[in-house]
Amino acid sequence: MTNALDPPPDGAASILRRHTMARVALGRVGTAQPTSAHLAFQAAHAQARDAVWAEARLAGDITVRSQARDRREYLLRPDLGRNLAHGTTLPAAPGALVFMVADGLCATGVAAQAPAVIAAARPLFRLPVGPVVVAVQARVALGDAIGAAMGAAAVAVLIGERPGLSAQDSMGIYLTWAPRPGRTDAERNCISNIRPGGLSAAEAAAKLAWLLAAAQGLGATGVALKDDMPAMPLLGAVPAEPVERRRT
Amino acid sequence: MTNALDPPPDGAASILRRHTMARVALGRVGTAQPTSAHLAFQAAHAQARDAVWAEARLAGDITVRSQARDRREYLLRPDLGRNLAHGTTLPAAPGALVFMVADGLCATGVAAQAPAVIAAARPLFRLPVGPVVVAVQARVALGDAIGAAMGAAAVAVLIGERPGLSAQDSMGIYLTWAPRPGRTDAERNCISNIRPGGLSAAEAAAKLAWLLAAAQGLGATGVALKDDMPAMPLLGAVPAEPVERRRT
Amino acid sequence: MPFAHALGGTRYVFDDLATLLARATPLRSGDALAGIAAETAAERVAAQYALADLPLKHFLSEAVIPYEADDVTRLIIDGHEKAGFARISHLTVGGLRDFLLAEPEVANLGLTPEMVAAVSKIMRVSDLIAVGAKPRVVTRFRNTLGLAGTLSIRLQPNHPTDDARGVAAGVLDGLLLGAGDACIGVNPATDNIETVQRLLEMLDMVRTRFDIPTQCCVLSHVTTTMLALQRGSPVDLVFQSIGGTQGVNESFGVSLALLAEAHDAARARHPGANVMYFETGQGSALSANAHHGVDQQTIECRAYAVAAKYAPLLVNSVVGFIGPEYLYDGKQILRAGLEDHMCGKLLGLPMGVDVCYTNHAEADQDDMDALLTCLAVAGVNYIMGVPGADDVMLAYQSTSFHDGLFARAATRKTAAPEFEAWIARMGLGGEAIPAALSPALIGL
Amino acid sequence: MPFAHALGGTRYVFDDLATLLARATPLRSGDALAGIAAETAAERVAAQYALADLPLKHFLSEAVIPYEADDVTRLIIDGHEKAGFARISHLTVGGLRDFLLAEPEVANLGLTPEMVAAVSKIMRVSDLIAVGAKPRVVTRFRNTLGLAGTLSIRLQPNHPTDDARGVAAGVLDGLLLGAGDACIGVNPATDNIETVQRLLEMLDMVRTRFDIPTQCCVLSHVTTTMLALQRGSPVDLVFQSIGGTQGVNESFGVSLALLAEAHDAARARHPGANVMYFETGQGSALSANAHHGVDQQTIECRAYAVAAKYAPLLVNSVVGFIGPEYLYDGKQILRAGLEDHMCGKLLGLPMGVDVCYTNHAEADQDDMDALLTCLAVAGVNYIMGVPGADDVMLAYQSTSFHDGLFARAATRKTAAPEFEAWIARMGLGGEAIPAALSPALIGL
Ligand code: B12
Ligand code: B12
Repeated sequence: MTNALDPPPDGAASILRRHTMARVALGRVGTAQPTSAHLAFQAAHAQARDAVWAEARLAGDITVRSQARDRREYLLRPDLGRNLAHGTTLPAAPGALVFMVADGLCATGVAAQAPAVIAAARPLFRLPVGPVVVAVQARVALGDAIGAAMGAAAVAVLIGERPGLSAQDSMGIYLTWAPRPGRTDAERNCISNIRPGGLSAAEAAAKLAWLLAAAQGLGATGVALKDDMPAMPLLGAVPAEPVERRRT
Repeated sequence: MTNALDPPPDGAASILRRHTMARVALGRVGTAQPTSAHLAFQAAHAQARDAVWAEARLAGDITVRSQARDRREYLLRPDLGRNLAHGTTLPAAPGALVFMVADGLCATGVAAQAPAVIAAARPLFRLPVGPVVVAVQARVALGDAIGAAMGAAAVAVLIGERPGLSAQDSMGIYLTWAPRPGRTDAERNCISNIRPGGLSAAEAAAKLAWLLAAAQGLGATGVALKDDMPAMPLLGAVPAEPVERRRT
Repeated sequence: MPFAHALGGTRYVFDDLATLLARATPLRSGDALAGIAAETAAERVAAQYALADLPLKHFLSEAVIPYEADDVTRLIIDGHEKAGFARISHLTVGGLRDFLLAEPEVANLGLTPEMVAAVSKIMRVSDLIAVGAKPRVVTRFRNTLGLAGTLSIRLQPNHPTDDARGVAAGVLDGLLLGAGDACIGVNPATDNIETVQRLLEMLDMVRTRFDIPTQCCVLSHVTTTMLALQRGSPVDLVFQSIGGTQGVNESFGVSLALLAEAHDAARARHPGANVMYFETGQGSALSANAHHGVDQQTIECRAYAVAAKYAPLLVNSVVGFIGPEYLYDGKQILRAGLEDHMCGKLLGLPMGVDVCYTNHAEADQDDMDALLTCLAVAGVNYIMGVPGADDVMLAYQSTSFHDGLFARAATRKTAAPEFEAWIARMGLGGEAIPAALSPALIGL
Repeated sequence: MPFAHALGGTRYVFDDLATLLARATPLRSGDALAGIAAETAAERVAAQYALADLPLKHFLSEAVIPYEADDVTRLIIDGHEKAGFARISHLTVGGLRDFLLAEPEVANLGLTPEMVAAVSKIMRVSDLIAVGAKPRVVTRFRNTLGLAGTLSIRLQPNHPTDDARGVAAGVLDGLLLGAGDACIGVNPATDNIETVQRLLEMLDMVRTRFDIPTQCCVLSHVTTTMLALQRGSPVDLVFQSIGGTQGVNESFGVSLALLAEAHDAARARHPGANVMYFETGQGSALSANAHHGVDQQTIECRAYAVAAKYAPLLVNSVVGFIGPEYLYDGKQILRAGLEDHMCGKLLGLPMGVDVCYTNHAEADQDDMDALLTCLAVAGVNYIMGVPGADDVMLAYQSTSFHDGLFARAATRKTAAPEFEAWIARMGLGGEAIPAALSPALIGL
């Protein structure tokens, strides 16, 4: 028995596995999952739990911390994760787009995805790009404080999404126009599931550039700003070519 | 609404309450207990939880400690509660009955019951009585180590029984003839539920004296030694007079 | 108005109704985070005593969030059903608990969310199950949900890039395992309108090709769904996350007027049907800093009052979805799930529960199995069905299709009758895929 | 023989079967206390993989406690049912899990306790429920216990001084709430023979005056019960606590020969009936330092092999009774209770569970309600019934008579048929005490 899922029970069902990394075509024993699927799940859970606590070095120009002192406090006190540690000073970047690169719920995911996204996005912006601020023990809303302190036009928070069983390296981007403490989530836009098997760095960068340009036009992000960009090729609807995805 | 139980729903049911402190004749709402009974239970649970952690000063001639360093360790490491702290020295009391007075799972219970039992029991013994050893963070089997170290003929462990919802002051006595580490519980006799509403100090003392005398005759305690003492008056069977018990 | 109760020699005083409710709440991390939880077990029990003594009428005179400051409060007070309330208006909260447990018929009592929250706080898990099982809330779209003896499943076939074939593969997998009668509902990874439209079309295609008596949903933001509707997409259900205060709804980018507008638009397309799907969950208001010092479970009940306004087909609490800062472990998730179910049912909602946890919470499959079993016994309207319990896009663990089969078998329940008939018609249940459900029919 | 599995780049090696079983066990404090638990979640999963791969036949060649050293091992090996085992002898532990979940009929498989323990370790709570519900173990004395659709209750009317009227009051209270079909069983506070005899007489008097189709028991040490029997007391059931190693049984003052002798004596008095009542519980062997480095759940299963030898009427695990050093909190108690139930059933026992906790454990009524609900769904033969759930003598919380009513109602079960007929005959269920059950009839 390996740690991977068993091959699906019959040829017809195996068709399903071709199209998704989701745990489809597991077979069944009575009403339950077969032992192989059950153990694969248990193994993935043990790994995902570890990913929450994993540390990773994030690359950027400046590093700041939230008021959450450690991982445990971070998990139980999101309020502290939204405030800058007392005495933090930041350079001004008036009118710029500031990248905040944050551990969030999965530092390894951001470490893996952020550099490529930033590199791919830079050339696409009309706005000047400020310094890349690394934020430790950070929640999304910490970007409001950072953006405001730097006088940024917008802040793009690149943050670790919570690790799942099948992906422990996923990043989300939250874009906020005219960031300042007190902004609600209704005033941001989100790009999610950036990772191998999800949105590629190039796609994420293109989407971010599209949203930023639209925000600049509208003078706002959030529910008012609708993502009316043409659907990207990889988001192929029926009857596009089947997309093979390997289980990570 | 008071913290006590509601009066029972009708006269007939109230007869039940007269005979026992158990939570009888609570009435019912659907399949559940009425709110009054439910809240009384919750309140008692909050109190019983505290009783596990309560400390109390125990009276005796010598005080020793087990290897469990604090309450939490005591609860999770019964093995440590059965061993004497390293470097403990004890006086010899060869051929004597040694009392070990121990916090067990409820220090307040022992503090309340032990002195009266010891006082009532002393005059009833044929054996010499050694010093009273107070033992902190102790399990029953710690008495084996103490008895052996002192060369005692027998050890009577007076120990706090775990606190229940209705009694948080109960003590048990475990009597072991020829105590030495390695004795099993099959080689002891037990007297339990010593407290107001349970066995009185006088009854407990009489029972202890009876068992000790029988043990001396048999040269053993435990399953081999049957408590064939005539049943005590207060353990009245039908048709004795009804015994009123107040809820503590 | 302050409330007080003495216990074990200490007199505990609670300054106002919100404080009393918070202190009486069984321990959960979110209330501790908000700084409003009881500090000791004794204080909690004292608050429960004081709360049990409180006449229900008091709730009509003291709002936990001021009428002027919050449109959810206004919705609650202005919409209070005085007729039903007459039956119980003489009771205290403790008396209400006794009434709910003793009476077979507990629907339409004119209870406010705060009354329901209050009574749940002095209930045990077994009470939550017993009372939760009493009200039957039946809703209809292409099938009938919530009938006695049924347990429905929302098929949740999410995919990290919204790949239509990937989603379709998840749909077929779920159908083969009997899931999908509550709805086939995809959370889109993106908020892109064209993607949402393509997903809507694909789901409609699958539904019609297989002739499934169910309804579909893409769970995008209500404004995105309305745009898709305007652009002609086949929208069945309109989805939205909602909360129990004006502030949290604003942070979600919605208002009561917007929800009414969406309801009207969908209803115009599907006359007579229940067309809304709402999700809620303890903690969201606190997360949005819009909780006004009110405990998270009371606010959750207020969200149900919002939902009830729009005759939803489906409402579910995503109970363990957000994380340990609101519900710390399996124990807290289990109790909250059963509270949410019972409270929603008492407020007339077709309650489902997303039996779930995240990897940063102290919980595992065993905890979920226990909650699922309790909910099935409590007669929950529906649960989620996710391939292998692992949502590869939302990154959390919910109930698998297998779990749905388990829950139905263990409590002798079936899918919605129309869907159950469809299962029989399709010949589902064997090893091989029935020809009528061949992947080729939907382009796989 | 060492076992191994690689996971996440690490190769985990387990020296022998006992180690493998211990490392594969879901976390519980007792195994940590014994120093044999897995150190990380990953190590635990690796052990589960290695265990799943192990052929069942291996269990017949490697004993967790040597044959020479332990009479329970000898009982297991010598009594192994080869005929039943033939059906599954080709399977691994993982294959056995699949088999048990897939097959409707899982009785008489010739499983050893260690095989049953092993398979339970790779099961989730929902598996434990689904498989636990399959075997029906029916036993008989004055009524029939364990039939499908029934849930029986041991009436447990303990009193701190064994006061006969106090006990009788508890008995009547329980009868009025439908409890007592499993048996009316009193734990005596004392081991005094005369007291035990008086209690036996009183219970027999109550049973005959009210004409109750049930059996009585005073749960004194087996040697005390046998003495009472010799002295002419009306002994129905012989009770004894037992464990899964020779050493723990010795520490309880019993041997297999003594149990056989007791069984014969009681059987002579009640020909054809199941006359034994056993209690077990994870942790007792470790507490007696008689666990041989074997995990507590495997030893618990070995205790079931002991019980099975004497055709008991009732067996129950006192799952949360001992304390947090063996099962730390509600979560551990819940899982252990469901393991014990399923494992006992697979070994052919009429399993009940004492759904309970002590005040030094991290548990409360909510945890018990969840366990009770799961057990009722799993078809547990019986549970305890204690006035108000509070045992005033044993100082712990078990299920109340009300909990029994809840569990029966929630899962649509009845008492044993003979007892159910008696309930109807007596006119139980209303507010007032029926005349036929007047306290005066039993001297109250
Ligand atoms: C948890 C969560 C929620 C929680 C947030 C509460 C909380 N305290 O965490 C709840 C259940 C309330 C929620 C609600 C919604 N969510 Co949400 N949510 C997530 C989830 C699963 C994890 C977020 C995370 O881990 N963030 C990282 C941590 C470290 O940061 P944080 O500061 O703690 O989290 C903040 C943000 O995540 C933010 N947030 C959560 N959801 C959304 C959605 C949008 C559009 C924005 C701007 C912000 C936002 O809320 C948190 C608190 O401020 C993601 C999916 C994923 N895998 O990441 C979806 C996700 C971000 N949510 C999504 C959506 C659509 C919504 C809703 C708009 C749904 C609806 N129709 O109402 C609502 C409303 C959002 C809003 N405006 O507030 C989508 C966004 C799609 C997109 N590309 O725009 C995602 C990607 C999931 C999905 N595909 O359905 N959500
Ligand atoms: C927990 C408990 C058990 C557990 C013990 C395992 C453990 N690790 O704790 C289990 C379930 C295994 C058990 C078994 C039995 N018990 Co017991 N048990 C208790 C209980 C509820 C609490 C004990 C306690 O808190 N002790 C205090 C703590 C601080 O000390 P400890 O060192 O941790 O505990 C040790 C002793 O309690 C000892 N022990 C437990 N029961 C008994 C019984 C006897 C006769 C002796 C000598 C020792 C003993 O075992 C523990 C570990 O060494 C008491 C009732 C009560 N309210 O106290 C009954 C109680 C002591 N047990 C009792 C009985 C009868 C038994 C059995 C003989 C039943 C039977 N027929 O087999 C068996 C075998 C006992 C033995 N020889 O080992 C009776 C004793 C009556 C009497 N006056 O003699 C009591 C009073 C309950 C009752 N009335 O039924 N028991």
